Amino acid sequence: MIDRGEKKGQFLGAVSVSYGLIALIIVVLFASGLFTQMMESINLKGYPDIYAFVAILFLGTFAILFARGEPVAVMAIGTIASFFVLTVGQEPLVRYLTLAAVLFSIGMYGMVVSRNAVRVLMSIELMLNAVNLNLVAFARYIDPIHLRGQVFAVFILTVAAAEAAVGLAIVLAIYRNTATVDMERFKLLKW
Amino acid sequence: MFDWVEQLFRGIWQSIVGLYEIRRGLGTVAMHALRPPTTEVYPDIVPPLPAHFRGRLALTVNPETGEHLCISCRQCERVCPDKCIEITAHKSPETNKLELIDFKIDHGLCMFCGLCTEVCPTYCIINTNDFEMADYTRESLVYDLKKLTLTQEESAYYFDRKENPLPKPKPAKAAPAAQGAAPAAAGKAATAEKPAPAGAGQTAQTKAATEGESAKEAETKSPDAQVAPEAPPKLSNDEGKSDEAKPENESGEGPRQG
Amino acid sequence: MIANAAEIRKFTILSWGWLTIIFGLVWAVSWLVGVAIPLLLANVQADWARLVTEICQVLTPLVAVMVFIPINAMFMVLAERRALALFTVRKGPNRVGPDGFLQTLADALKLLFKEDITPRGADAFMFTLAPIIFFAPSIFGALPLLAAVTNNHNLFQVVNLPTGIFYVLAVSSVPVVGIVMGGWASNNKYSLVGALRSAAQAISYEIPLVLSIITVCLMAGTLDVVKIAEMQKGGLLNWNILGGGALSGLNKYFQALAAGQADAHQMLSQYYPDWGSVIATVVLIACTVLLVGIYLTGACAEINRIPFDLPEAESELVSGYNTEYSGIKFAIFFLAEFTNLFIVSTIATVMFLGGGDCPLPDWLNPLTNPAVTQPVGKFFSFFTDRIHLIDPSTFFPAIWVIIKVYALVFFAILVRGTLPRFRIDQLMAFGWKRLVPLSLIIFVLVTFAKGAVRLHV
Amino acid sequence: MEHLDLLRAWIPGRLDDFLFYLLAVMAIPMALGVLFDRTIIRSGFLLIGVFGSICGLFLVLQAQFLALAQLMIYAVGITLVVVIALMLTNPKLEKEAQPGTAHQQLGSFLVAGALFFTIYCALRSESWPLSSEAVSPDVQTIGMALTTTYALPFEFASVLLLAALVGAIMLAKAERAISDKEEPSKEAGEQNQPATLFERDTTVSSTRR
Repeated sequence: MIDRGEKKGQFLGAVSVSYGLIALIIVVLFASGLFTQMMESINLKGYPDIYAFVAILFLGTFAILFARGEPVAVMAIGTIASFFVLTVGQEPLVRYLTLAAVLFSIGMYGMVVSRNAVRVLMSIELMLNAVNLNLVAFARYIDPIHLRGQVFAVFILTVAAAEAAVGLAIVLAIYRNTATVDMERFKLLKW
Repeated sequence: MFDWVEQLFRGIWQSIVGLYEIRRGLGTVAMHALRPPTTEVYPDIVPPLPAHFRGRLALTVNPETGEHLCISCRQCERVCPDKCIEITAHKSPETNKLELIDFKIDHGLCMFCGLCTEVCPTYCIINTNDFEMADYTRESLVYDLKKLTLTQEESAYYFDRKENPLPKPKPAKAAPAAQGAAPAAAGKAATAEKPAPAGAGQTAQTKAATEGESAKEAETKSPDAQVAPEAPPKLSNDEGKSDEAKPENESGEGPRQG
Repeated sequence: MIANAAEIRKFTILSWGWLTIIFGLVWAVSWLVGVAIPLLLANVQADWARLVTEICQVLTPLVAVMVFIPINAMFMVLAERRALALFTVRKGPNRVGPDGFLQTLADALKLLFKEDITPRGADAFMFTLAPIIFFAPSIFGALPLLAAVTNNHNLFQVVNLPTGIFYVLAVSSVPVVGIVMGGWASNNKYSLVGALRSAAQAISYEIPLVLSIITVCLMAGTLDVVKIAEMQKGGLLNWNILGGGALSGLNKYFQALAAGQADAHQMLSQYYPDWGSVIATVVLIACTVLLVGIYLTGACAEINRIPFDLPEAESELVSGYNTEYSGIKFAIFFLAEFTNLFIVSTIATVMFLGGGDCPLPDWLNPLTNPAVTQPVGKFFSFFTDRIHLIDPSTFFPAIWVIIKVYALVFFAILVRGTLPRFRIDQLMAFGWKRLVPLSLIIFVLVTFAKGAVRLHV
Repeated sequence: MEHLDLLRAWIPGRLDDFLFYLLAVMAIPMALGVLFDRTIIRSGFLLIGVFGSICGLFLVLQAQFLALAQLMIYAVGITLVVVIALMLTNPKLEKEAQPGTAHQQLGSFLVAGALFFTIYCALRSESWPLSSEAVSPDVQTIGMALTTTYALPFEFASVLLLAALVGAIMLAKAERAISDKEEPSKEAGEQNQPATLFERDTTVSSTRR
């Protein structure tokens, strides 16, 4: 096991090094004119809200890093604020897709980070629901006659149900054998 | 090989039988709705209690003359398993007989076994049919002589109801001794002679408060409604509690006088 | 002959008195909001007046349900206590008001003023949220049924959803979340066990319940409760409980016979051309009768009523999931339980018992005879035409609905008085091994039999 | 429904906007809470909240059938999740069930942020072929699509569900047989699934506090 204090030092070092590297890369890119080309190629010039979002994202990251007391509150406020910035005045479809993207990202983050197996399952459900939201929004705004998005959402519902059932059964079986649902201990190939 | 077929049909048959039984049960319960309720509406209609119901303990007086029946033999005190009876008596120097001063029963301790009533030679201590004795303090459950002693009518009622032999009047010489022992009661000769009005007078205040309820009951209700004879002692208890200090000395000796 | 006539009479008077109060009040409130205010504002030529009118019309069903639920629950509690007293040869509550008429009002007041306790170690937020989650679905679930039982009256057309019965079923599956939440948040083992039992039970019995309802929807070909109720019009033979409309040909035949039509027999052979259709009709009748049984069983389990009240079994768990609740939160739990009973009965009425339909067919029913209806209509013309207080097309159906629903409620009370509680493993075995396969078999049978006979001709 | 025209006219997009933001602002913190709440059961209830608000969004999107299906399946399904989480909850585990190490956290956060950024850039730069038709509120459209055009996927989905059902039962039951073999005296007779659940539950809830 890693010592906590040592880990913290490692962590801060890694953060500063990575941020330095990112800053260096950005500077180099700007200098070589590549960055402006990239920006033009993905057509971001007309969207000032994205810059605001990036600012909020980084601010949020630093807030989490330095105000480690309540990272969830900071994260929630940051996410909601950036969500507002990104969606106000947009097309309804874009708003829904953005919300779905937010939920999907949250679900993915949780899936990677969580150590409790049940929580991982919950995160997967969250991601599936975000996809569902996408599909229904498409059905509403692009294909309101045939509602193909809703049909696929029905399929996703069934898949989600099956996933939940089997996943929970597996978690239950593992728990019976090892008396834990910690994902870190599931690395074993046999027990 | 075809066990499962048999099981299937047996299951179906069992289900049908079960459904029939459930229907029968429902029918039985539904038919019960046609029977009159067995509920006793207690405070409105007091249920008829048996003659040997063991309720609150009380002391009787001679229903004809009004004299107290207790001879202070202390048999009840001795036999009481809970030791809840406490008799205070002293030997009168004149008559050389035991004389009752106070008689205390702690009803909070009493378990209503009725042993004291069985040993009593004069049928003085009895179990009445009164069971509404709830009170706010433990102290008020300790009944003294005044609270315990019944009036003449009540005594007559219980003698009649429990089919106890009526007591013979005591020898005449006991009376002057009693009067001598209670000089303060000289002015109450009238009450000694006519206890019924005395009892009425005792409860007069409470009667006024309760709008003559007990009086009405006493008049109207037949012997199967036992509230009538029980109401006066209960009410007088309340009265005695409310102004305990004042009338204690005056009327407390009333029963002893008899 | 009936030795208990006095008590039964008291019970009847009490019931009808309460019912009159309940439905009179609901009628009055919905009339006030949905008709009177718009009538008053009809002459005002302003945008705000029209807006207020429309808002009123939107809010009418909600207001009606909100007024209805608490009073109805009060009545049902009282009726249950009195009826159980009848069945167990007792007297029941008879102190507050004449013959206990106001007993539950006093109880409700007491519960409202009682101290609201949150146990130590409880999750206070969830502890508070649980009764709300338990109660809210009963309001929303009642809304589409309102359109069905009032014959899609103008006032309540807003809540007529295309997915009516599916909506009701989906919404009524939510309360189990409230139960689990409350049971967990109470920080009490009994509550937790009750909540877990409730979750297991609700999930198990939801399947036969939904399957039975879906079978009816399959026969009717729609999810719309109003349409399902309308299809069953025309007497007992058209109701879903008797073959889901397979007997409506017979109904037509009887009508033709009564009218003295010559081609009546031909008509019959047109509706039932071959033996296959007759067999299918018989199969359908058997299936639907069983479906009603399955539905009532599943519903009983779903709303945690005896004999399926394991979540609050007093003898094992103190009071199950609501052990720690007191005051108004407990009152809300209580309210929701009885409202759920009412909603379940209403669903059964609409889906199986023909909604607001008179059991007599139209040609036998004097109430639909124009010779009766026209003079009555003239007599009430002021109320009907000018101020829209009474709608004759809704009035009699409403009374039939009330009779049917409360008959089912009374039946539930009778069941409560009769049957003992299940054991948890018996409950699970009964649900999964008996009811689910039975309802699946019925579903398949109905699918095949439906093709061989014309339903709701 | 005709008399609602004025309301519709008066709130053309506003009600939808308002409801969208209301539900989104409910959904996002609850989704974060699902990840970060220390009590796994509470995060389960929060997940129900997220699904509830997504159900509301479906209603705003006029997908009534899907919203109700979502409510029905998830209200029950997630309650199951919560119940199982309850049974697996262990106070010791609760404390160590923090999100992973700081490296993981930072890396995942950056990846998730980058993912979101990519998706957002993609969907902003796309020009969507929006249709102005009204959605048919009827369930029949979906039903017809499921039984005609998508009949094969529908059957596959049902087979998948069946397989999942059987698999879940087998997974949950296999352990049962072993434990019966190990300690046959403990529970003879036909105690079935719920009995085990409750046996688990009592042990867990006694250690819960």
